[in-house]
Amino acid sequence: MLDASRQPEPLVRVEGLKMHFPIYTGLFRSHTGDVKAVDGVSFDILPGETLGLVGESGCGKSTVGRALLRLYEPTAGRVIIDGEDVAHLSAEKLRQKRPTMQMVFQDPQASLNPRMTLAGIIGEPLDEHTSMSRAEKTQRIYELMDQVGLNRRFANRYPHEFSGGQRQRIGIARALALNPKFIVCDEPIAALDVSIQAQVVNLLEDLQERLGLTYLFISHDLSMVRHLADRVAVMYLGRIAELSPSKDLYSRPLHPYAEALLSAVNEPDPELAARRNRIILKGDVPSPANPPQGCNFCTRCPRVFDLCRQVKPDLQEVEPGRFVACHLFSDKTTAGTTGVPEARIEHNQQGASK
Amino acid sequence: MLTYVLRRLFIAIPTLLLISVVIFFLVDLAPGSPASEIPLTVPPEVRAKILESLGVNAPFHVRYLLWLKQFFWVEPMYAIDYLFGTDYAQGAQRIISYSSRSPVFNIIIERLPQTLTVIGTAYAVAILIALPIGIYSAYRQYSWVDQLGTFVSMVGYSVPTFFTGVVLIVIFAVKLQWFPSIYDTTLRITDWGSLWKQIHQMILPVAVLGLYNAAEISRYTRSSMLENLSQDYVRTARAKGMSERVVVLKHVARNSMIPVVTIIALGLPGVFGGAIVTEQVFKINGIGAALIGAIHANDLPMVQTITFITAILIVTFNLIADILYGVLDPRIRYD
Amino acid sequence: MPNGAKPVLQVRGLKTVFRTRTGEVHAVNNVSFHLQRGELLGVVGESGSGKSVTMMSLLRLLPAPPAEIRAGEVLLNGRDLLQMGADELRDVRGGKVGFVFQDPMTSLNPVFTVGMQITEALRKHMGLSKAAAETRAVELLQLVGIPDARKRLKAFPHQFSGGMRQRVMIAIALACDPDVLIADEPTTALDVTIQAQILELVKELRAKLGMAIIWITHDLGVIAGIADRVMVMYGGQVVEQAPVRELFANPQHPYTRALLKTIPKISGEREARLKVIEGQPPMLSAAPSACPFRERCEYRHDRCNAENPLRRAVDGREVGQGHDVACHWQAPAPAARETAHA
Amino acid sequence: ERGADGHVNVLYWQAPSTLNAYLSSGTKDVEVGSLVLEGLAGFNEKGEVIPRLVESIPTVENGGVSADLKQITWKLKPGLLWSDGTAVTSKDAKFTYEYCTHPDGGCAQAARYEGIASIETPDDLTVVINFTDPKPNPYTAFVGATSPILQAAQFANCLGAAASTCTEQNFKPIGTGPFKVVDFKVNDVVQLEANPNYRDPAKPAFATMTVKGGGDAQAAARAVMETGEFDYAWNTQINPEQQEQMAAGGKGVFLNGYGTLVERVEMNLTDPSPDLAEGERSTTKHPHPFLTDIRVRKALSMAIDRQTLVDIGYGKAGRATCNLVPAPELYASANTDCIAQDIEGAKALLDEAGWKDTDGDGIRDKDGKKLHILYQTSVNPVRQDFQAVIKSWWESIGVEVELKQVDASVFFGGDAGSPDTFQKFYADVEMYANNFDGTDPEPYLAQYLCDKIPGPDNQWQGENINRFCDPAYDALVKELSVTADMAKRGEIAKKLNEMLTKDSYVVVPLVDRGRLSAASNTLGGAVLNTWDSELWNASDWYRIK
Amino acid sequence: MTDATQVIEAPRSQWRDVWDQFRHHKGAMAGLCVLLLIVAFVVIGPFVWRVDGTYIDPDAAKMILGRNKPPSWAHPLGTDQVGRDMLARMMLGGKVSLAVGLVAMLVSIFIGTTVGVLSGYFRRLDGLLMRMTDLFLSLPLLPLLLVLMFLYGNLVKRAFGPELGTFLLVVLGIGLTSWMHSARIVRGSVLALKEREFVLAARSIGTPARRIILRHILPNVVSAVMVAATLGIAGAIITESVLSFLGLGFPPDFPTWGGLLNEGYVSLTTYPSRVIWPGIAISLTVLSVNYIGDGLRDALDPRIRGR
Ligand SMILES: Nc1ncnc2c1ncn2[C@@H]1O[C@H](COP(=O)(O)OP(=O)(O)OP(=O)(O)O)[C@@H](O)[C@H]1O
Ligand SMILES: Nc1ncnc2c1ncn2[C@@H]1O[C@H](COP(=O)(O)OP(=O)(O)OP(=O)(O)O)[C@@H](O)[C@H]1O
Ligand SMILES: [Mg+2]
Ligand SMILES: [Mg+2]
Repeated sequence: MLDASRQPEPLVRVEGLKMHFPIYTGLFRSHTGDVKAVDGVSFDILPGETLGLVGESGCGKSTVGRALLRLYEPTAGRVIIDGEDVAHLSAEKLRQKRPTMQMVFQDPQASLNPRMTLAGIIGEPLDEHTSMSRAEKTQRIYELMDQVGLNRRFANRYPHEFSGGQRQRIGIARALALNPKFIVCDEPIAALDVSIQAQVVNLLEDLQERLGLTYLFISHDLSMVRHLADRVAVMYLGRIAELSPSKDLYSRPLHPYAEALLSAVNEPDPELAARRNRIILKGDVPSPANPPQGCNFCTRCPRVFDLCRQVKPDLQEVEPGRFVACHLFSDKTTAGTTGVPEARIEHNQQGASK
Repeated sequence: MLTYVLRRLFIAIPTLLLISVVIFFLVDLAPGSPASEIPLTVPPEVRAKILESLGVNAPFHVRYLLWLKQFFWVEPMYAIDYLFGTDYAQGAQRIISYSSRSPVFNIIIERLPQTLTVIGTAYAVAILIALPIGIYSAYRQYSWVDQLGTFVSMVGYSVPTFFTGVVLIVIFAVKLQWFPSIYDTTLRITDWGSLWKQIHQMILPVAVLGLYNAAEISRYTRSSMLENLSQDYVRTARAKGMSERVVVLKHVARNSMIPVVTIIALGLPGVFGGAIVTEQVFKINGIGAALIGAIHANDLPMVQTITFITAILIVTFNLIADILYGVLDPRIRYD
Repeated sequence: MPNGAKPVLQVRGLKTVFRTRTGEVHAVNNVSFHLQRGELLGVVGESGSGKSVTMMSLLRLLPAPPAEIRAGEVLLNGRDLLQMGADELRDVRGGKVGFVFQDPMTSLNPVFTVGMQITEALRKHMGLSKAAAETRAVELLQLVGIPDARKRLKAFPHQFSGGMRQRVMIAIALACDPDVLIADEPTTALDVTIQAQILELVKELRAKLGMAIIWITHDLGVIAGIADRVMVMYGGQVVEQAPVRELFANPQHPYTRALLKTIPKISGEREARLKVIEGQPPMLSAAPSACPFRERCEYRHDRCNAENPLRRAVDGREVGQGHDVACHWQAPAPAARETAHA
Repeated sequence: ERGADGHVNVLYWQAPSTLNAYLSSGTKDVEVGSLVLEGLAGFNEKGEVIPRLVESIPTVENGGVSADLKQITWKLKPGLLWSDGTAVTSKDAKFTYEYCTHPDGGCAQAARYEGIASIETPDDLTVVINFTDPKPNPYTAFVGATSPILQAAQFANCLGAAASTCTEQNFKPIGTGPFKVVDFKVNDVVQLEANPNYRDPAKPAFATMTVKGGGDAQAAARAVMETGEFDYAWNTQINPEQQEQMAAGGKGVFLNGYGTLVERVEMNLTDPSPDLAEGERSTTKHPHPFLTDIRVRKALSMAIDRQTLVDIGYGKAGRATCNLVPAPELYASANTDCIAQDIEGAKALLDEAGWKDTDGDGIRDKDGKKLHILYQTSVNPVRQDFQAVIKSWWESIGVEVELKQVDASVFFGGDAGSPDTFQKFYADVEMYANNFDGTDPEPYLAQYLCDKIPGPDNQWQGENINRFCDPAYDALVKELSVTADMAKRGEIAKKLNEMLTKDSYVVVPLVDRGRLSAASNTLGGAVLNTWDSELWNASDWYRIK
Repeated sequence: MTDATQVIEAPRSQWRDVWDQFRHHKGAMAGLCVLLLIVAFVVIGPFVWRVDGTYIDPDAAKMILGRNKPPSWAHPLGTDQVGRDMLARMMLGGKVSLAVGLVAMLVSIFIGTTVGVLSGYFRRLDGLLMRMTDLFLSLPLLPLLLVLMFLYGNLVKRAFGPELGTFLLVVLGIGLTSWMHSARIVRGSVLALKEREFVLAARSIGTPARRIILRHILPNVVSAVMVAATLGIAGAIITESVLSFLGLGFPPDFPTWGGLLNEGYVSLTTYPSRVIWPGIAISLTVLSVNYIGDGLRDALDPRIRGR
């Protein structure tokens, strides 16, 4: 859809976003460290685009999504949505800004108040931000229900009376109520059964087409992300490892972690599965409270070398539209010392500036 | 763990100080006066003198600070002197009861044995009864044993001890005359006969309190067991081919006992405080009786000291319960 | 595949019902299957289709009051587990049949050391001394790829990561050299990369130890990667059963076909739109008298409402041996391969 | 023979908290203390003074009391020994006086030593007490269980502020009484054994004694009368039905005797209205709106059936009385005119006083004001029953009654800051019991002097609760204080008693509350004495075999 | 709760499910029936049995004869030591005891919920409020309660009259010393709820904290609070009767079950029924309330209800 032909103004621009959760220990509960859930993340999302955000559990995907909407107070960085820096808005300004940016949550059960009716849930944003009359509100609620394919008769039912897919539709309707421009979808399908996932994904696609929405689509289901996203950011331990157009990433991942991640995905075809060459990573993800000194991935990377253990690589554009944070692709390695890996040095001459 | 304990102790100190002020303040503000115990035949001037000599009229903060010093400094000195035959205290003024003019701590120590034997035994008996019942009725949920156990423990929990106590006295002490109606604190256990006598006089109060505590503990045990019986690891244990006995008594019980043990620990300060009502009903002159007597007589130093010791015990046992929790449950690590 | 040999596990007509206050739940209906020595049988189906209940019924691990095994036989090496006395059954559990459960976080007892939880089974079934059991436990931990095994024996489950715990679970299941290993969604709770580690491990172990495995999952990708044969369950019944390649190449049941289409591909062309299975899973509140999938089926016809289809062979071999399906509708045979691939 | 009868069990359900009468807070301590500590003289059950440590009772006749009533000379028996074997001397008596009159000591019995100018000890056996003013009743100091002799040697370091730190001394005083303390547990139990140096070598008959505390009157009665666990129980004041039931138990008998304790209703002659400013409420500045009318007071008294009160509350342990001073005989007026209830008479009297029920609501009124009474007392089951019953009587004569109960520790606490003390009397009428110590009512009657009215200026510490003030009464009290002749004293006292009761109905006595104790059938020699300690003759107790 | 739409069809609420589950708990249903009977006895009883429980015959002779009577048609439960009708007194006493239980529970739940919600929701208040809760938990409650009775007794009694005053005092006293457990329970569930995604969703909509608490948090802690509430009633009734039994509750002429029991205690052997009736009444009430609490706990537990 939108490849290299860059529109000038991104709808969302994230610069150096950091989200550290403090750890207090010891006799006096002193601040002894931080969980670096998100540690310097930058990207932008163009209007009408879907950016996929993938990575292992605990790598900070949800935290990015929440910090973006200022559901967490970011430790550092700027989040410019539609021209305003959300990360530094005052409380009242932020409230007024909320309609432009909304979120769809992972667990459709947990994200709906079990004691409110469907109409109450969808109507809540209208109560908070508009001064519609009762009738207008009802009308709007019905409209929204139509939009997400919920029968109008359901308006007075409670969440537990719906199936998982329907519940997620309620969540989406709530997010749509205020005509947002930007929606963060935090694993909206992870809790759903396979046969229902497709319904929700199709709905999201339809809505994007009809309303021109912009999505940040967080998921660890790589095949879904491939289906839905225009560009994909791969996160590892609070940092972006690779940010590439979806097509490129899936055909030829650059970062070793992205490569391993993609190879680990199960191919639902025995023929292909038998032919696939899996990269099995060793060991576990380090704790974000105590990340390695150098590259975050250096403890599990199959192609690690000395520099990786000392210096954190920055995210750099190594091919047009493709950003990678890896010493294998950085300038320093060429100038660097020993152990320069043979491959792919030719890609890293772009001198990306962000 | 160590820092955790230290930190808790650190917090405990201001908490306790605050508690001591609160108690002192509340007890002190009570409108009754120690003079109410003095017979009306004593003329007003003499009363005034007596109150003066008790130090009742000193300003609040003076009395509080004095008490604080006596509690935390003088009394420990006396304790050391008593234990090691030293003389650090050098005759410093101790905390003196208004009504008996004797050191409050002597009274407490005098009364501790009764309280500990009766209430303590009741507690121990309660635990011994409660655990098997709780475990079994959870394992066979909705069986008749469970229904019965639930009913009995509900009854035990619902019927106030003063009622059960009174009923038992009427039946067993008055009508049947099987047991004495007045507890003898002078009894020394020297031989089988006196031991039997001691057991004899403890049966009724122990039964009343034991029933009450057993009811509570078995409720906790049961619900904790039920919680754990539905856990996945139980299925794992069964899938490993473990016998039901091992599954229930080893895997489940070990997990279920964690909250139960802490509940038991939290109940222990009550053993010191004595069950005021039970002591009252069975005429056991323990700490609880001393407290209620002191309240009625407006014996402020006594009330203050007993309540404060109870508060210390509560705080301590809270800490112990927390630590026990950590010791029993490897998942919990206090940093 | 050692065809024709006597299967190590043979299940016939298994029927499990839950009695709840709101009525009965017929969770497993007339399920039959078999498992050959050294074979890996994959079981797929959406949530609530009765996969777990089936497997737990085999070892009678379901809580007795609500669950009731109404009918069927479960022959393990020719002996019916459903008729067995409690003591004998305990020898089978953990001894002849190992079980790995879905959630590694809650399936281990949090207050006992990992070592104790492994040796417990060893001492019971193999009669080993404490020391011998520990030695064996160390071997097992090494086998499942836990480094520094001897030290780790003294660790508690919470000190392990999810993947490691699942390895421990596998070690426990393998402890007594079982003939059959039943793994109930052992990787669902794990991350992609960790999942890949475990799958790799199982493949290795199977090659090394040669036991029969039942692998439950709802991820077709996992099945495609490791299974020999696949059984598809829906609404408490087996709706299709076939060797893995055959199933993916030539799915017969409308549910299987739909399921395969809902999943976006990781490689190849990107579909414009995902296929959707409309509707809800069946209620299971009564013994089925009609096809459980009829409400959601695009090929539904009158007969589906009247009659619950029996499993019939597709490729001419006996039901259960080759490819069979429980559907009244006949798939237009050969073209299927294209759909599955495209 | 001493010690021949073994062990005796005594139950004091309100357990003693000290054995030193001078630091005691109540009868229980004094009485148990009397087993160990004795005065020079005591009282017998008739209220007569009897010698204990002295040869004889000094009187004006035998010259022991000087003619001007300003000196009394006591002669100790020779050869008396303390229980530790040392000799008893007149120095001990003088020391005791110093001990109790020390300004910092807080001595509870200081009133007993009031009016003493000095004490001289010309020799080891002679104690001479000089009074500042003539003292018609010189038997206060060193007489009775409330002013025993302490051993100077033992208490030498316990003077003044040190008194209360002398725990060992207070708990195990060395005395001259029939027993000595072996062990003392505060508010719990005292164990005693026969005093080896007791002056009568044949006494006491019991070798050991336990005085146990705890429980309540009912349990105490039961322990003697029904279970037989104890030989003697003090103050077994229980309701009449139970008295009967237990008496039927057959294991023991109730002993009763009457002293001077009278349960009474006191009328407030000043206005307790809460509308008045604090400091003016219940003061003589504002007379009571209607209780100043004797007809109202009398009507209230007439409506009460005292015998019924006795029947529901005290049974054998009480009797109806119209006297403030019901005993000793010498001082007791024959006044009985209030005993019969007279509802109709009461109504007529109120009518006469102008209180009529004009609006037909059953409550009398006058000048638009209702006849409304706030009736307060301390929390105590018997008193609440009395309140309820009296309320129903008063309501039947058209008086609206509001009841109020105050916790005893507040009511009797004397805290000037509390509005609920009986001295402040922020109510129209109040009920409690009071008595006097010993046999002489003079100080008791002197409480109703005009200058003893409690008020803000004396921190509400006066004893003239009713705010009664009658110059004739004051004059008569003055006369009593200088009258030595016993018969004459009796006359005056009776007159004073009547001025407060039947002449004015300011004090409305209800019940003469006797003492009720229980003694086992196997305990011999127990005689209830209301003038001294109940254990006054414990040396004579013996076991009936 | 603000509801945007008019209710068209009656929705099946959560509480229906709870009730369905509750109905199947035999003990709880039995408890509920017994409790309703007791409430009926206390509330409707006086309209049927129109004898004044405080009436004493002013005729002294008759009064003396009418005392301590065994049950008869005129006095089905007999009379007390001054001839008052015991049945009427039991009704009077029950009214007070039940009212104390109910109101004290409400006070305690109100404080507990407020403290719990505030400390669970606002991290800044958490430390302070939890320390306060710990402090209260460490205070020995019975003595504290007794002292409270002493301390503010007369003040309150003067302000509200002796009966209402004591009532308020007892109720506040019990309420103020028994809220800590519900505070902890509520805090726990608020902490969990706060992390639930629907609260996050509300925040992402821009709902202010106040309304989040009212709309999302409170309705969801109700179930936890309900159980605490039933058990609180039982606890309060017992505490009140203990106070009365120790002679520190309501004044003796103001009947409560605990007070009646204390009164009857002195004539235990002569008229045991005077102890038995109030004793049974207290025990039955507490027992039935406890059973109801048990049933509620099961009914409100989604894990059990879901099955
Ligand atoms: N409130 C918090 N306080 C402390 N640490 C937190 C907090 N929230 C998240 N974290 C930590 O931050 C890291 C990133 O968490 P996050 O939820 O963003 O991961 P995720 O990628 O969304 O994982 P998942 O796929 O499981 O949802 C984790 O290690 C987590 O433990
Ligand atoms: N204890 C129980 N009581 C009542 N019904 C039950 C119980 N356990 C399971 N069921 C029902 O049995 C059916 C089959 O459940 P089962 O757990 O076997 O599904 P599954 O295929 O394993 O699903 P998942 O993929 O979610 O694990 C479901 O409809 C479920 O609701
Ligand atoms: Mg997440
Ligand atoms: Mg399952």
